[in-house]
Amino acid sequence: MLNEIAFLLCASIILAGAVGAMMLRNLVHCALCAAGAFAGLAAIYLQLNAEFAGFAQLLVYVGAVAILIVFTILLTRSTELQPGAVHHSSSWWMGLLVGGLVLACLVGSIMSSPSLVRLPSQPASAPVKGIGEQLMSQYIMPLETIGLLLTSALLGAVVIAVREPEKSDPPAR
Amino acid sequence: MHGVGIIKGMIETARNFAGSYTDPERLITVQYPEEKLPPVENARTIPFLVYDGVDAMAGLRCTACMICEKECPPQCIYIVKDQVKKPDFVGKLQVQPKVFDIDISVCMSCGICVEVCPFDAIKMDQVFELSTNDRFGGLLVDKTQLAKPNEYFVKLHKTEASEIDARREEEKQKAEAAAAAKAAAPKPTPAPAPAKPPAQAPAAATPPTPQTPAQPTAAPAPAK
Amino acid sequence: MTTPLANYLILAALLFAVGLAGALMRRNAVLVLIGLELMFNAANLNFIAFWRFNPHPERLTGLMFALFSIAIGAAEAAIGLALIIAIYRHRRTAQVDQFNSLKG
Amino acid sequence: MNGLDQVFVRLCHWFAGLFPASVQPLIACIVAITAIMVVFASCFALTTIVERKVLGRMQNRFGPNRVGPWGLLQPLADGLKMLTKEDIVPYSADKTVHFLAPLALTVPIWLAFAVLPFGRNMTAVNFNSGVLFFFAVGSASELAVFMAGWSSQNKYSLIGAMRAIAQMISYEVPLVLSTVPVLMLAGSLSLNDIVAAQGTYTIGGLARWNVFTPWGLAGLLLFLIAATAESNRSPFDLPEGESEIIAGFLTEYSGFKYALFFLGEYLGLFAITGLAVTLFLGGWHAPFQWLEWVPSWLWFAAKFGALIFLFIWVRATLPRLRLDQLLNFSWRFMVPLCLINLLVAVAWYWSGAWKSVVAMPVRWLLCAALIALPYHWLGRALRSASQSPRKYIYAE
Repeated sequence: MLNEIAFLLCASIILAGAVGAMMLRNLVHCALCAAGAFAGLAAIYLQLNAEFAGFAQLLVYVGAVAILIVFTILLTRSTELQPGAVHHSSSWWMGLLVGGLVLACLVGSIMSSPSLVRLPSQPASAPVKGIGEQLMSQYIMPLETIGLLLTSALLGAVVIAVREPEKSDPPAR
Repeated sequence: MHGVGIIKGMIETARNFAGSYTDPERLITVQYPEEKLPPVENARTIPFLVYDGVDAMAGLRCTACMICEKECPPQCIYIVKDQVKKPDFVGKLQVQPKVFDIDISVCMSCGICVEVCPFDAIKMDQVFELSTNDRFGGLLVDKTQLAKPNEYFVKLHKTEASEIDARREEEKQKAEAAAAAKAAAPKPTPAPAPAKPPAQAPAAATPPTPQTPAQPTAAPAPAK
Repeated sequence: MTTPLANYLILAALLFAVGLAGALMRRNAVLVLIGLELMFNAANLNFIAFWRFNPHPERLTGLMFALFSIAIGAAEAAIGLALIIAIYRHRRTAQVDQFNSLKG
Repeated sequence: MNGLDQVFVRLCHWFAGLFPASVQPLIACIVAITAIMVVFASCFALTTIVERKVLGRMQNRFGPNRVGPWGLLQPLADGLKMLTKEDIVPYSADKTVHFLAPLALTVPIWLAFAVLPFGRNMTAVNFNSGVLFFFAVGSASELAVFMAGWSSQNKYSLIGAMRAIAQMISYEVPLVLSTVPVLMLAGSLSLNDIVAAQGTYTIGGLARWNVFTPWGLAGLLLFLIAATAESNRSPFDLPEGESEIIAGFLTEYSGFKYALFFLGEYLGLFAITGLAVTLFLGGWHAPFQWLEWVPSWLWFAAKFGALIFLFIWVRATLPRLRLDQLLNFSWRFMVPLCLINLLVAVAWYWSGAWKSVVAMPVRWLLCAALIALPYHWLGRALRSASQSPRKYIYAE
């Protein structure tokens, strides 16, 4: 019972956050709603006994990605919406249609699958020790690749976003 | 080695911390309501009225000449002349103030009233704890509250007060000498009598012969 | 009483649909990126739910996939936002339908 | 175990025992939450007065001494003043976000206290990824600071928030990196295990705290510097540098919301200090074996108080950094040194197997040199970078 309530609470936070992030006019509000949705997802990971993933989600998405998003919003000055400005793309109905169709397909297939209504066979837990050991043995290649990817992403982001000095600009300090 | 400067700074603050407990000399803060610094002689806050003798209202030096009221930039002085005159320190009859009010919420402590007063009747005080809960009446002080004895003035501004006292003493002696001379002279013609006071000023430096006997008799009297 | 697996999957499907619709509907590039992140998260939720409900949870496969996917999501966000900032510098806009200089 | 050591645990069990068995876990939870909130809220009140007194003494002043005996009731007076003040929301502010920001700052920080072991058997929740939980909830405060700065619609607020976020992100990297050696050598992310790993004693009865090793000492210093920056305290108080940007992201806050921010900042400091005690100073363990009889929670409180005093001491000593100095210091000095410290910890671990009479001093010297030389070089590089003559862009 408590589990059900927790699930419903988290689910409503996630969905409200996601819908808000996609529907609101003010971009900073959108970003904050998205952060709320990410935090709700972290809570639902906790409810699924995946502590480590939940905390990683909170650390990465709420602590880093949300901050990056609000920084970008401020840097691109997109908050200053003119009163009559259109904030939907011209073919917005297409997006709604595609989203609805995808949802219908997914829900239809979930509902029609009989094996998915089952309950977990045993109380699962993911001890940090186990995760660490598997990361260092079975998943060592993906781990190294992720490390490489993150490093290159870090450098790449800096290279892309750094302001190239223009001729007219005074030399940087 | 890097970071040595930080450690030196930390040692300095630690020394301050320990020193403030062991060495009271370090704590230079004055704990104001309990302890107060003695006021310096040149401090000036608001005006007060000087009186001589024991009775404040009788000894008030103010002659209600209205100069200070007229000169006061924020116009915080309010004077009403009394019909009854009273003798001043030389015995001459002078007008006295019936009402002498200063609104110290308006007073800006410029001291112009003091500078213009020809009678040394108004001087600057050194009080500063003047706040009151009463917004309108409490800061409007009348002459009974303003009147303070000359000894108080001497205590506040010693140098200035001693000059003024010496001058007044001299004037008083001259006036007494004049009175004595007047009493001694058997009915002179009324004409030279008014002409005499202007002549007294130069006479003070070089005492004329007819006044010399009066001086030693008058001198001890005010000194008591 | 535990919530059945289907609930989590439907939640993930809803989240995915909202993210997809939003990414297609909105004009602002940052919001498109938020939509992509929501879809990413929906997939992560599926992975973790499947890990939790599978008969051998000690294998941690789904959890590992979700962890890697979180790391990739962070990298993707960093690169995506850097691209948006770079494009904004050149075109002075962050509206996706105005990035049309390749249109014939 | 003497009785005094477990007195709080027993009290909690006794109180929970008064209720039917089905709600006992819930009652125990509520008791733990209440205890943490009461203790640290009063700790907050005490720290404000102690900080002001100590700062005063270090500047040869008295500090507040008017309210109550020795000014001890000053926090009460401050609190009353804060709570009775008018709550002013700027006309152009984003009202909802402006309202939510102080809550978003304070609530996660309370959560962080859940994993700290305050004494033997005195941990509210024993997550097996406790350190990760701590940093995860700590990272939520950045968003709260942004919300506060942006919603106020005030230039100073926004500048302050941007500074705060740049600073928090930059210093979160060394903060996390400096804890990694501890986690590596303890082999666990659970704070209880980390404390247990420091619970043995060497010859002479000295405890095996992490701080008594070269990498532990360096780690503690790096951690404390990063913690100072994370909690926005002087000399890293740029986000609310009064002389530059009024009060930073707090500019438009008044009354109760301001008090909440104030509380949040101090709680953040307490949480991170508690983590430093747990990771490097042996948690609730006594420094010497013959001091074991002192209750464990008293040891935690003593170390906690000492570190808080250190923070106040640093605040009284050092002037505020410039923004470029701050970021350079993080990325050019702290982060490389943290990574090198990781290597030193590895060297320490491998050299632990040496069985010889001279092994101990050699091991010490090696590790100390491994950390001291990079410290020297990095410091020199940083100094030459930051002390180059100032270039004027437009004047020349």
